[in-house]
Amino acid sequence: MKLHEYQAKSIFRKYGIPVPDGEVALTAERAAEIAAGFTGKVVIKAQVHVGGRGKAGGVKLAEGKAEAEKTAAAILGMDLKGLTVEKVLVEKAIDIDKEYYISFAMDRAKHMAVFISSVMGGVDIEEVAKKSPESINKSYIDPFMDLKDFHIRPFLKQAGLEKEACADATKIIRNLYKIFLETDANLVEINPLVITKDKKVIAADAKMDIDDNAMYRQQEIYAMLKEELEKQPEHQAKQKGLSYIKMEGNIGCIVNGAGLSMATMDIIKLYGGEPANFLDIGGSSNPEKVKYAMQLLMSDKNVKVALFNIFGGITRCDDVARGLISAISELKVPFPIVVRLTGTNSVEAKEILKGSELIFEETMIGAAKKAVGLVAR
Amino acid sequence: MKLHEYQAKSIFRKYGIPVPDGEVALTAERAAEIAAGFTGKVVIKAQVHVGGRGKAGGVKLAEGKAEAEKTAAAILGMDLKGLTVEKVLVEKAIDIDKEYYISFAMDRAKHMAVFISSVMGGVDIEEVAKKSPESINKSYIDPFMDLKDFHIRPFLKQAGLEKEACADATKIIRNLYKIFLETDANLVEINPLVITKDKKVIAADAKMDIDDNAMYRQQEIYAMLKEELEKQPEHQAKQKGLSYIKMEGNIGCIVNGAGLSMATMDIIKLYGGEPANFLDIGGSSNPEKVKYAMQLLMSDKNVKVALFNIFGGITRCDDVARGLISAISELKVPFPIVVRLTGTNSVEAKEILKGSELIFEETMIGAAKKAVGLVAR
Amino acid sequence: MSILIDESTKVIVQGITGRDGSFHAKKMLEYGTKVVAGVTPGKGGHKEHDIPVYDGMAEAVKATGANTSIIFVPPVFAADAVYEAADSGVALIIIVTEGLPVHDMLKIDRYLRSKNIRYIGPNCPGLISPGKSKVGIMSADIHLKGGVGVVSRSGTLTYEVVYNMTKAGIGQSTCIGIGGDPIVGTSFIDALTLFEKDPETTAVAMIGEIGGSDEEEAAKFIATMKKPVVSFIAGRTAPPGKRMGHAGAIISGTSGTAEAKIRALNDAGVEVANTPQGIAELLAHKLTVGAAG
Amino acid sequence: MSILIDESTKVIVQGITGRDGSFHAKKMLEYGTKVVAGVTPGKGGHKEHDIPVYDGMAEAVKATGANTSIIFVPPVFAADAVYEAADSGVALIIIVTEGLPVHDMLKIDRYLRSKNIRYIGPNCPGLISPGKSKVGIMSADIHLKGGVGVVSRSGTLTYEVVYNMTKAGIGQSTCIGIGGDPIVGTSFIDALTLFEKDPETTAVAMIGEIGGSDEEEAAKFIATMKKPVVSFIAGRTAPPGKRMGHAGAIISGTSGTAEAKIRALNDAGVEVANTPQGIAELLAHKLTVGAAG
Repeated sequence: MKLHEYQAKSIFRKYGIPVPDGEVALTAERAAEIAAGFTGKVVIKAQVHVGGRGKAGGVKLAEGKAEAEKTAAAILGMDLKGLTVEKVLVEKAIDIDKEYYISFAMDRAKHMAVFISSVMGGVDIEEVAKKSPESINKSYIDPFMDLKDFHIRPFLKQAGLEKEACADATKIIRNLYKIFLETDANLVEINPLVITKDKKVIAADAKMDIDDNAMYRQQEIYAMLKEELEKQPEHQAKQKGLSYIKMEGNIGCIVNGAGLSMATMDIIKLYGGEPANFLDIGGSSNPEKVKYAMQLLMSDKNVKVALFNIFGGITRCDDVARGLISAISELKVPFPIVVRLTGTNSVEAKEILKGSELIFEETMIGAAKKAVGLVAR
Repeated sequence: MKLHEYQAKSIFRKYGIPVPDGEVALTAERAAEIAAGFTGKVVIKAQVHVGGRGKAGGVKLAEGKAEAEKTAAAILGMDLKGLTVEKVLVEKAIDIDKEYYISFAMDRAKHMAVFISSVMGGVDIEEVAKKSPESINKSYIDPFMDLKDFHIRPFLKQAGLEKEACADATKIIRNLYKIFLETDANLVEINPLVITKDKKVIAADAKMDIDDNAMYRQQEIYAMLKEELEKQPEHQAKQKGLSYIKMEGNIGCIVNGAGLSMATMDIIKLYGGEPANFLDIGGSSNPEKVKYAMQLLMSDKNVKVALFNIFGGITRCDDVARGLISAISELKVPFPIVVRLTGTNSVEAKEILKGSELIFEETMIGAAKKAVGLVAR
Repeated sequence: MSILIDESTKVIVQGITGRDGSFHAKKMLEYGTKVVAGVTPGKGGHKEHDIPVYDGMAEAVKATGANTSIIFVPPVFAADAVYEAADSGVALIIIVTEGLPVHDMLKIDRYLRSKNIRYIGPNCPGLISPGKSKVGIMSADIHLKGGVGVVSRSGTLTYEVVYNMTKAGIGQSTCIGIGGDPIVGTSFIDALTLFEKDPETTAVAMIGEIGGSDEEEAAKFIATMKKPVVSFIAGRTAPPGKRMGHAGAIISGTSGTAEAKIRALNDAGVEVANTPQGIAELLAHKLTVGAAG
Repeated sequence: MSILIDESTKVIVQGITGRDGSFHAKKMLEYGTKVVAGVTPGKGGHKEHDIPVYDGMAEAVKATGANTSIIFVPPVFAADAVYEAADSGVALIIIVTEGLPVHDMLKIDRYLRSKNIRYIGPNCPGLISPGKSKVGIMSADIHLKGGVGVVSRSGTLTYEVVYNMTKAGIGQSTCIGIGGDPIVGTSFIDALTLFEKDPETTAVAMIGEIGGSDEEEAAKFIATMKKPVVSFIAGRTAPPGKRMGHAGAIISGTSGTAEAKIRALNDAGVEVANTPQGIAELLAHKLTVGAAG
């Protein structure tokens, strides 16, 4: 789960990593007040989970209360790559001398954490990796060893930092690693790590991504994210044990298993349709889950047809059938439902569903073709 | 380095391990005052580094101020297996229901720490190991894993502790492990771990042995031990980079290297003599060290002859010779000195020593025989 | 033959008194798997479906000579259960548990590798060698004993594939679900290496999905294999930056896409089916050609 | 042949700009050892006795292809130096440093073993294969190229033994000082195993001392060896409970005595000399008998 810059910076502060003075604002008025508290220029930064905010116009300088208000008003409500800006971070501007990149990330292939650094900061690291790979240093951290000075040294040397800046940067890197471990992060990133003209080392930006699986022991971070998460249908679904991701198509999918869900979407596309969502109702489906899944589809105005694809194993097809019967009897489902049930208790399931208006298909391909056909009409 | 029971218990308290109320006393008067602060009986325990203090008469019960003073007076100054009692621990007596044994120790052969427990507490664990090995449980702790519940469970089960005592004991064991790690201990032991009649779990005794090599990062513990250590010639020698252990014989040894020092002692014994000490002057010997080594031998009234056995390698024989010349010219050495120098710069060394009253020998065996012969006269 | 498990496999179920542990212990037993013990701390001495329950793994292994453990313990306690299994002497650990934090997995992975213990999962359905042994949660009846090794990152999608294979008369030597997490104990290459060596296995079906680069790495290995491999990759329509159910099924930036994986496989000469059903068709063709040639 | 080091060994000296590191780098170089680099953080780019100095091990190994490291770093920094060496790709690490805490050594030992890296020490003089390479602090001139492997827990005592051997015309294949600490990387058994396999080695001298049970374990192994082994054990007069110079040389309770070790060796058919000189005599006898038989 991603944290906003202002949230990540609040954690940085707690761990002693210097960040610019600043506060988050939900309104232009509040942004102006915060700006008024600083002398000199302020930076107003859109708080949305997209890369390249600056280029997209989500980061602006302003001076004085009036200009800050005007600028904040322009950014708030802005659409950045499909996301609406609801919050801005207002920070005292800093005098940048040099910019670096540092992060701790997970290397899936190596099964290790990695300290990534670059002397080219303030720009997209994937771009840097393509254009100036020699500027990037990677130190892999064996899980049985933890961070050592020799992991950090190559960066300090390449950056050519002076003695005091070296000590400050080392402290920041060690604390960043501590955050990485203690918050169960998949990624903690400072880009850019700034050396100011008065030789201070400051985290000018902050990015954090926390392992979903660790949320049970990251209650403080979860509390930070809760309000925003609870507005998202993906998160609501997760709370009920379902995995849901909204897409742009019109064929709603209800499937058991993540791989089968993806494959179902793929086949819809293969036969000329567009999936409206990814939806995995999980292993042990009870009728309530099936009903909730149907409600999710109904809340998406684009959906024109539903495709049930259930491979019974641990999930019993008759359980799913009962959920389906209860859903269509209680909810007024406004679109046709194509059903494919195979495996454990599929005969019983078909018995239960007999007489309903559901459209049965024997195979995934058959079901996908039927659903695509129904939408095309 | 071994801690006294009262010192170990002060650490236990800091880590939340319950110990009986009590205080250390250097005089019988102070012991009486401490005893007066408790209702009921007190235990007065000699604070010396020997096993089996109880059997040897170093642990006694007393009731009331007068009896406590009398008992403490009897124990203070007592000779326990060659050591004089200088301190006693005065503790409120506890009502013992059951006694267990727990410790964390180093297993040299397995290269792992081990949690050792026994349902037979309050007696010598080596005896228990011989007589009732089935009562002892050992759980080896992989250095990459740390202490887990499954290491502790077999003890809790064998001890048959009730639920609350189980939780208390688990907490004590976890804290004991924390002490083991954080104090760089070779051994932390509670024998007995007591369940009192009112179901409390208490460390009735406490033993700790700290790794000498870790003293540089165990400053708090070193501060505890400092006063006592500084009285010991072994410790004074160590501060000067020498390894010294006093023995009961009369042939003083000065050797470079621990193995060679032991071998020199062994050969003295082999040829009928008795070594007065182990003394390793280390690798890079400077004249000051040699002089100090000679002073150490002179401070031992038993020494009748000195045996120098130097195998030059990194240690240059001429350096040792210069030290020796300066020692015999500045100190009035009251006993003959047998010298055996071999290896790097031994020719130069002999040149330097020419004309002195030193007795030269070419081989270890020759030198040992000569020294033994000189004492026998 | 088969890989990793067969008639001689002796299994301990960790978390046998939990709902899932108990249910699947019974199912495995019914299939004929030698489930010799269960472990739940504090429940030692009890029985579950006539299987003796022990308080700890060391004790259970000592009493039964088990060589394999399957873990159904909730994520909060799962890491400790794995460590306990690792120190008990078993050679194979199957972690069914979903939801283990990645930072825990880094350490677990390193620990098990340092002791040369094979593990499968986490977040996996386990494995089955049809007709011999099942150490997992898949329903047994869709499987058919035969010569195709199946290795997959997902559960029900694999059932779909196997179901179609069995309907077409194509049996399986061993089917392994390696799990959908970013860090797993047994990779595609690990499974392929074992299948390549197994005399009973004549071809392999590899079912991949978006996220990571395990399929790309596998493609390089397949190019060196003698046995034919066919594949299906799920997630061609998955959007970037979203976890598709599995913690490991995520396109990060431009890496981990289905296109890249299919391209890598095609470059290695591997035919990739367009649908799960397609796997059975490709296999039928390969096996006919193989038999003819 | 010889064991562990020979003419092809390429050595990095960690802590080369320190007093001991610099001194012994020079001595090793003079002996003919291929000292290809030194490492001292912050001193990269300098030269020490014409040996290039690097800031880190990874860099030094990459630049020189070194396969061995010898560590002269003070105890406070030694653990990190070992970890850095371990991750740099060298296959052999010699830890000369004395005074590493045991808790650090537990982790270091486990780490190096998990990566299959051989290490010797800590608190050891290193090793020498006479006429080929010296990676250690022993004075070279007492050695003679030959067929006896020497393995020992101590420094100068070994020089005494080797000196007497050389005087008697008995040369050495390799002499290893395994170190006097309670936890060491290479045990007597490890060294004996290597000597048993080495075609150049015809007999072995094992020099033990009080503390631990390494000699007793070795005795069991020697009983299975084809090559003759002779021994000397120091510390017959050592009192219990006192550390005799070496951190590992301590009799704890009744375990670790010289008597027990000598008994175990005698039981395994090993002759134990009464004096260090005695080793040369025993060897002379063995080698004559061996040549005759």
